[in-house]
Amino acid sequence: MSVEARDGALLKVEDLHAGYVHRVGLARHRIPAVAGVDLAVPAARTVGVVGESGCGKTTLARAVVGLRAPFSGRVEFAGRDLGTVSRRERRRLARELQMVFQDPFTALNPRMTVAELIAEGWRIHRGTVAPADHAAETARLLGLVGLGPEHAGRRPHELSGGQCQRVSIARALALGPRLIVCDEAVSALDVSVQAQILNLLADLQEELGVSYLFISHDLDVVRHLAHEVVVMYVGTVVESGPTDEVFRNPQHPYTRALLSAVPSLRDRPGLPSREIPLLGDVPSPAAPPSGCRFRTRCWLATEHCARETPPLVPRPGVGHPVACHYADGAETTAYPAGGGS
Amino acid sequence: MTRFLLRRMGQALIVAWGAISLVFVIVRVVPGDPAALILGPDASPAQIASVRADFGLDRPLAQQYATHLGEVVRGDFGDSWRLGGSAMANTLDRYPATLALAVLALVLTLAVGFPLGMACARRAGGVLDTCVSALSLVGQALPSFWVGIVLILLFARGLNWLPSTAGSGPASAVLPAVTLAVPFVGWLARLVRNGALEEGGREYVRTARAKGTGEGVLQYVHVGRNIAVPVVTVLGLLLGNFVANAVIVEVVFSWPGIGSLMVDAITNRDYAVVEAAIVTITVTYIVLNLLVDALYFALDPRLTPENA
Amino acid sequence: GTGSGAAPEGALRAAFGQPVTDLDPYKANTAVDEATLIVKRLVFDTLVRREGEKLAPGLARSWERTSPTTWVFHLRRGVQFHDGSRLTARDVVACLKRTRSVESAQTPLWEPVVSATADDAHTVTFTTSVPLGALPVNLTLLFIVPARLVADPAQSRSPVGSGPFRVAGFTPSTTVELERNDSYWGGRARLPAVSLPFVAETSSAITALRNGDLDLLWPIPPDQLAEVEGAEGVRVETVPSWTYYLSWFNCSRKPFGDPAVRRAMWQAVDIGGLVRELFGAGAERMTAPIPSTVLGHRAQHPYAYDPAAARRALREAGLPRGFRTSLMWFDATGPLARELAQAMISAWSEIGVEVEPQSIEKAQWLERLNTLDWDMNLQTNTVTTGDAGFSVGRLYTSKANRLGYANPALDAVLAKADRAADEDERSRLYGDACKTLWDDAVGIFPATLVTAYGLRRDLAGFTPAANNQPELADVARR
Amino acid sequence: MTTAHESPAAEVRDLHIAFGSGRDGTDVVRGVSLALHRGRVLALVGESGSGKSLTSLAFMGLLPAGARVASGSVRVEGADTGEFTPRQWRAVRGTRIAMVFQDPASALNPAFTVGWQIAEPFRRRLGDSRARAREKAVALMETVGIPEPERRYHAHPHEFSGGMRQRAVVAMALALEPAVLLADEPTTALDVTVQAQILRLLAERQRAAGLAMLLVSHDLGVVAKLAQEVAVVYAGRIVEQGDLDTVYAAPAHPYTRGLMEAVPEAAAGEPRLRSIAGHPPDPGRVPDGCAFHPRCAFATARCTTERPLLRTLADGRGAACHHAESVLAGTAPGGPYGGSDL
Amino acid sequence: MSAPALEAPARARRRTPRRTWIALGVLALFVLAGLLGPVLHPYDAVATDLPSRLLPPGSRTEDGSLAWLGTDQLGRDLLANVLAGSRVSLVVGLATVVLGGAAGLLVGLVSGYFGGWPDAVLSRIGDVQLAFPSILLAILLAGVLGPSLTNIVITLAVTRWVIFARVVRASALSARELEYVNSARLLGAGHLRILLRHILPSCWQPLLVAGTVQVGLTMVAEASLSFLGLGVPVDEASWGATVSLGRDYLGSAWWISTVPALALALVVLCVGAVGDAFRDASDPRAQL
Ligand SMILES: Nc1ncnc2c1ncn2[C@@H]1O[C@H](COP(=O)(O)OP(=O)(O)OP(=O)(O)O)[C@@H](O)[C@H]1O
Ligand SMILES: Nc1ncnc2c1ncn2[C@@H]1O[C@H](COP(=O)(O)OP(=O)(O)OP(=O)(O)O)[C@@H](O)[C@H]1O
Ligand SMILES: [Mg+2]
Ligand SMILES: [Mg+2]
Repeated sequence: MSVEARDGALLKVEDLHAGYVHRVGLARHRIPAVAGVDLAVPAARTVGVVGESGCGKTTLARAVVGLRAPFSGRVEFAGRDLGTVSRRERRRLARELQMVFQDPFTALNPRMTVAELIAEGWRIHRGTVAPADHAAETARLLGLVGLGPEHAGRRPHELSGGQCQRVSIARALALGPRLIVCDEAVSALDVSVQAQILNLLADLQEELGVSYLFISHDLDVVRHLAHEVVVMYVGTVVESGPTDEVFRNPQHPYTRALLSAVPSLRDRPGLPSREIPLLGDVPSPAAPPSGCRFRTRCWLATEHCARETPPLVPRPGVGHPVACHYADGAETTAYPAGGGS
Repeated sequence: MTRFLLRRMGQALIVAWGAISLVFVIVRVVPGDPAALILGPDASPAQIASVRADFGLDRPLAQQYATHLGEVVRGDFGDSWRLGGSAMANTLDRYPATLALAVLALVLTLAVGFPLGMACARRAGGVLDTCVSALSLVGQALPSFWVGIVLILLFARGLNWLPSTAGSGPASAVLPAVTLAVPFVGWLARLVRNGALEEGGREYVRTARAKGTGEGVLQYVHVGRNIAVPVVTVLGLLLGNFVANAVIVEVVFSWPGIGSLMVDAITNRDYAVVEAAIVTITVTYIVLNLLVDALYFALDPRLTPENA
Repeated sequence: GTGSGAAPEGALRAAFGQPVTDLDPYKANTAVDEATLIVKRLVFDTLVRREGEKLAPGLARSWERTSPTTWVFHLRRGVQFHDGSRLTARDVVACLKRTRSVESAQTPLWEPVVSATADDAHTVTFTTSVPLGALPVNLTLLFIVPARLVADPAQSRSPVGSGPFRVAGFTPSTTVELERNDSYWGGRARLPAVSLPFVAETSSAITALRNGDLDLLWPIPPDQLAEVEGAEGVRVETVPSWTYYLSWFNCSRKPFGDPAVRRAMWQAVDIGGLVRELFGAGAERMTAPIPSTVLGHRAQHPYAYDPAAARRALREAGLPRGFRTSLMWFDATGPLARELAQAMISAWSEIGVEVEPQSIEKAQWLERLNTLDWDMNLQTNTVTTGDAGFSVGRLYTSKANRLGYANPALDAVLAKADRAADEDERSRLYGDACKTLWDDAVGIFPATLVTAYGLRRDLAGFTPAANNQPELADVARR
Repeated sequence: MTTAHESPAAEVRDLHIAFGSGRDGTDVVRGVSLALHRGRVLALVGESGSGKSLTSLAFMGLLPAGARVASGSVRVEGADTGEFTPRQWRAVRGTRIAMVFQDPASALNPAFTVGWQIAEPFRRRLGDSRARAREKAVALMETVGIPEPERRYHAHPHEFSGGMRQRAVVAMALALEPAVLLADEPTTALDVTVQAQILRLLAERQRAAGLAMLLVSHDLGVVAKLAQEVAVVYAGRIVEQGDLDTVYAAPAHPYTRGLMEAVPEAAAGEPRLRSIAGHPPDPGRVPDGCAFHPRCAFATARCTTERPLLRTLADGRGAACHHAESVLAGTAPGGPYGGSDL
Repeated sequence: MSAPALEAPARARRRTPRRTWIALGVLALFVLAGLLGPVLHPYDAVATDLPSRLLPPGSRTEDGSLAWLGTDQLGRDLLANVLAGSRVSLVVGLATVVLGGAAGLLVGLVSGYFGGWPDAVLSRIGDVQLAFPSILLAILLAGVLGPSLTNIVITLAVTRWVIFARVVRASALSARELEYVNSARLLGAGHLRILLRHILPSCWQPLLVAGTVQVGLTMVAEASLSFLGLGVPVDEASWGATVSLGRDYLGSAWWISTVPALALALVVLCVGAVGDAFRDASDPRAQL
């Protein structure tokens, strides 16, 4: 990604370290679940974050929206450093930076009606929408996310998962955000409903110009929705770039293995497998390997990888940044599903 | 784990200190003067003053407190004016009786409550289950002194099976232990039942069933082992509770334990004994809690000091 | 150890209404505890003993009053303490010194005794500052132990005395185990051992008696007598006691400064009916401020139950609408104390006097009693020595100021009675005092308790005692 | 449809499963018939709540409390289990038919070592000695690809990674060499890379032992990796069943078609995903006629009243749709699917 | 965009079981008795009728009236006593729970929501309180405060608040981590709003369950205080006091102590049944 592009970005994350603290006696013990992540989300674009379970996706999302204070690093939103802005300013920025959570049921207070849920932001930020207009505005938002005004009086348990997720989106939209962080926003849904929500997100982007930081472990989904993709492994970014490019020509061995493992409609029991098998287990973020974090499972790893951490930079012959010493731009494995195109 | 336990011990020390200070303050705020009790109604103010001075009760409270803390650290609570001898020695004399009663009551509670709870879980909503849940409430609803006296009237006076007072050998512990256990048998049964039902719905039970494991093994081995942690927790607390709240049962059955000692000491403003006894009980409770904490690690392999 | 189950075969198991907390003969707080005194009387000897109404020689063979303020006591020879040492006059002297140096409820009794000297190994001379007719009576309270042990703390748990029993085991407030002292100077006791458990709950105590776990239960509350009477193997007996209820007025507080009001309060209560209905055979109506069996008692004319007259009297005293006041007591003071208080309060409300019942803890009760911080006070009192001096002489002097009552004329009579050596004269003077107190109505004196106690039928030789301290040394099994 | 000469290793016929009792009972599975044949894998596909898990549990006689087989039969190796006593059921489980569950984290008893749990069937069912059972368990752990089985024998489940746990669960299921293996979403809780490993393991064991296998999944890609035959359920009924290649190549039921189109992979290169409008019905309120008709672009008046039966089409597959032929031909009335081709 | 047309099903409402209704009915009767008892069957703690002492149930008293439940040791009608007692006992039970519950709620919320040092301090205070034998604390406090209804309520509340605080703290602690709380936080909601709107509502139910359990236990604890001589003042009647003062008569006049004891048990049973109904909504957690 070029420096200019980053400068214009709506959200900029620089060298972010975040994680959990364990207290043992008086000692505090840091577990960095996110260790030095850089990314940028331009206006009206979608950046996808993919990676396996435990690689720090959720931690990253929460650090970005401010639910979890980062250990270090910078989160800059709309030109302001979220770590240093005043409390009031931070609250004001809250209107522009929203999140949609994974589980559509737990993210909505079961005791509130849909109308109350949507209007909550307006009650907190007085002056955004006049109380008299709440009903009309709520109805408009419900329409926007494909629900009817009859849903306004219901409570979450009277809605299906997909409908709840629509309410969550409407709630996030209520304050007119410029960026919505979606942490596994469609993972809990069935494919058919998932498709509805993904379409909805795409439509909203088109109409309202919102940006998404879209976190998912489902590569197909990210591939479909995101303009750019960031691949994480144990708290670090191993590869990032325009979605098409990364999926068509993955350069990091981990990305390649990951893509190769995705089940496809074209697989058949008898057919030879094109998957790159990975050995061993994912290391713990509390005790990551030295150097390149993937080296313990990498078939290309050398001494060098153990000693030196590969920086996330564009490599010769590769159009996008890859954190691998041996990325050379050679097309080794094509992503099967889209490979034909 | 050692570090975890050390931290717990640190907390325990704070708690013990709090309890010591609390009892010190309260005992001195309660109206009633030990000197007057010692001397009876005929005492002159001068006599009372001199006795107060003997006990150091005439000094400023802060100074008394400082001295007291110093003594407590040495395990010395001063002498009992009423019983003679060191208050702590008096307390420790009585301690085994209370502990024996508490342990017996605990064994009773467990021996009856656990299988009962398992049986209830097997047929949740059945007749037994309904009866046990009603009886567990009734057991807690009846004042223990009433239960104790009724048991005496039934089993000692009516049937003459068991002695009504302490001092007739081990048999005399039965009625007090039963009285102590009555409110908790049903309660434990309910706890075990709920635990077993909750665990029974877990996937590992279904997995075990899918292996063809028998229901008995399932309940007592697979589920039993998993509800051991909550059960052990409450048993630890229960033992502490039995030690601390044996007061009434001890009075009813003239049981020579720490509870009756303490009531006697409170009514007679025997400060040293009150303090020694309460601290003993408190320390028992704290130690039991620590033991339970330590047992957790033995019982639940998932627990690490971090998530305990 | 608890001593549980330690009682040997044939031992007497007897329960008394109070716990025994300490056996040190000079311990201040137990000086007037009846249960403790019962045990102490089995373990220790006194110079003089009480046998029924009379005084009898104990460790002293004989005594004489050589001057109004001098008494000479001749000790028995060959008396051996439980530790094998022999009794000498030095021991008696040491014991007296010790008891004088300890602040206790008995202190006033010993104040006039200036000195005791050992004239020889078996003769002791007591010198008093003023003539003290009650010295022999008082000496029934002085326990004799070896001189070297008078201040030994071990005495409180395993004391050494010279009595018919020695202490085999003792858990304070729980149980005392005694075993026979085979070398007792007065002859071997008939029982091999005595076990005295404390049983707090009436129901368990009665159950134990009925089941034979207890041989003797003293006392049985009046309302529970029915549970014992007719039970197999149990005999119930009664004995008039020196314990009585009194309900004092605080004469230093309004409106009780006015004797007319006090009398009106008395008239408002149907004492006769109340005692009969509440206590049945468990008490007798009093006719003087002390029980009728006490030396110095003189019967007075009872106040008749007359609420109308009481109301009239209040009106005349300027209290036409009655008044509000309070009555304090602690429940354990005696049987049915709470019921007695409530019945009286109920009667007073009939004449417009609203009395707040204050059932409080003993410790608070004592504190308030001592500081005269009360309106009315209900309690029992025992004339431990059976001599009016012990209660009338002690309680009602202006100096004692126990109830805000000061009467110089009464003071003079009491002082005179205290000094009188002649029993008849003392009796007459205390009789006068009784009249003054009764007529002045310093308090209501409702009832003398009759102690009921239960025995297993196979018990023989038990002698009850009016002062709640029955002698157990002569008890035997049939 | 599969033509099986031998009798199926396990089958359900016209299975109805109801919650509650009597008249207010709700049928959540309504007439499912499936036959599992040795050496073959049948996939059961459908959305959440469509009754997949209940169907698979019915094979084991392990329906949750409150659920019961309302009608129909369950046969294991020819024996009708309707008459089974609890003891007979226990005898069958593990030895004839075994199951792998969705979440390996909760399928293992956290209080016992993994080895103990794998060895348990040997000890309790075969009466093996402790040492013998252990030996067998270690060997089995080796077979399912748990490295260092000797050491791992003493580890507790929480010390295992997700993939290792699922391997242990597979080992437990295979311990007594059953003829039938049921796998209920065996990889849903796992990461893609781990999922690939487990699928490979299952395929390998299935082939090696000639198992009859039922694979329950909502992921069409996973199904494609393992199964030869697929059955699609909607609201408790099978709406389409047949050879996997046939069905995937051209679904005959609008629902199957909708499902396949909703997969993002299928929409590669297209700006929008195709979705099925609405959401599945609640078991208590299944619409009359074809349960799918409110969401169906092909629906006609007939669909609202007459329930389509599962009928065999020309290519041998079964489909429960009045308009199956039009769906296959792609000649549908207007609506979201109008004119679309696959 | 596709519009979902289908009605989403409302979750079937759980039917209140019959025994909950029965329990509520019995409780209502007791409350009514407590309210109307003084009117219908007046009880005067001060009035004694010695000639009619200790009459068994169904006897005629001196003045010819029928004593349905017999008379006590002062000749007072036991029915009147039990009716009057129901008021005092219920008031003590409820007031204690309300007072202790309010204190516990406040402490629990602060401690659970904010965590950190306020939690540490409050938790240690709670530990001290729990480690301290509660009956003895009650004895001491009752001694300090003196006998009065208010003081008994205070005493009992002091020994109970920790239980409520723990319950609330646990709920607040878990509610704090709930996704919808995070969601409100993201909207910019302040602490107060989050506490009142999002955390508090999820604390009510466990608090209510704990409360119902404690109402019964408190009434029993009041009886224990009476047993130790620290119960309600003499001029009030409470079940606990009557049970305690009548215990010496269990061998001869069993009704004095037994009737109020059974009334107590019945109420606790009913309260427990109602509590179970509250509890059914979520995970049961029995308490000591
Ligand atoms: N509360 C916590 N305390 C300690 N460690 C945590 C906590 N939450 C998560 N972690 C650890 O932090 C790491 C990153 O977790 P995170 O939830 O960010 O991963 P993720 O990529 O979102 O995974 P998933 O796909 O499973 O949601 C993991 O190793 C996890 O074990
Ligand atoms: N214990 C239960 N009580 C009541 N209804 C239940 C219960 N368990 C399942 N159901 C209902 O039965 C239906 C089928 O459930 P089942 O678990 O078989 O679905 P599934 O297809 O496996 O779904 P998923 O993909 O979510 O696992 C669902 O509609 C569900 O609501
Ligand atoms: Mg996550
Ligand atoms: Mg399922």
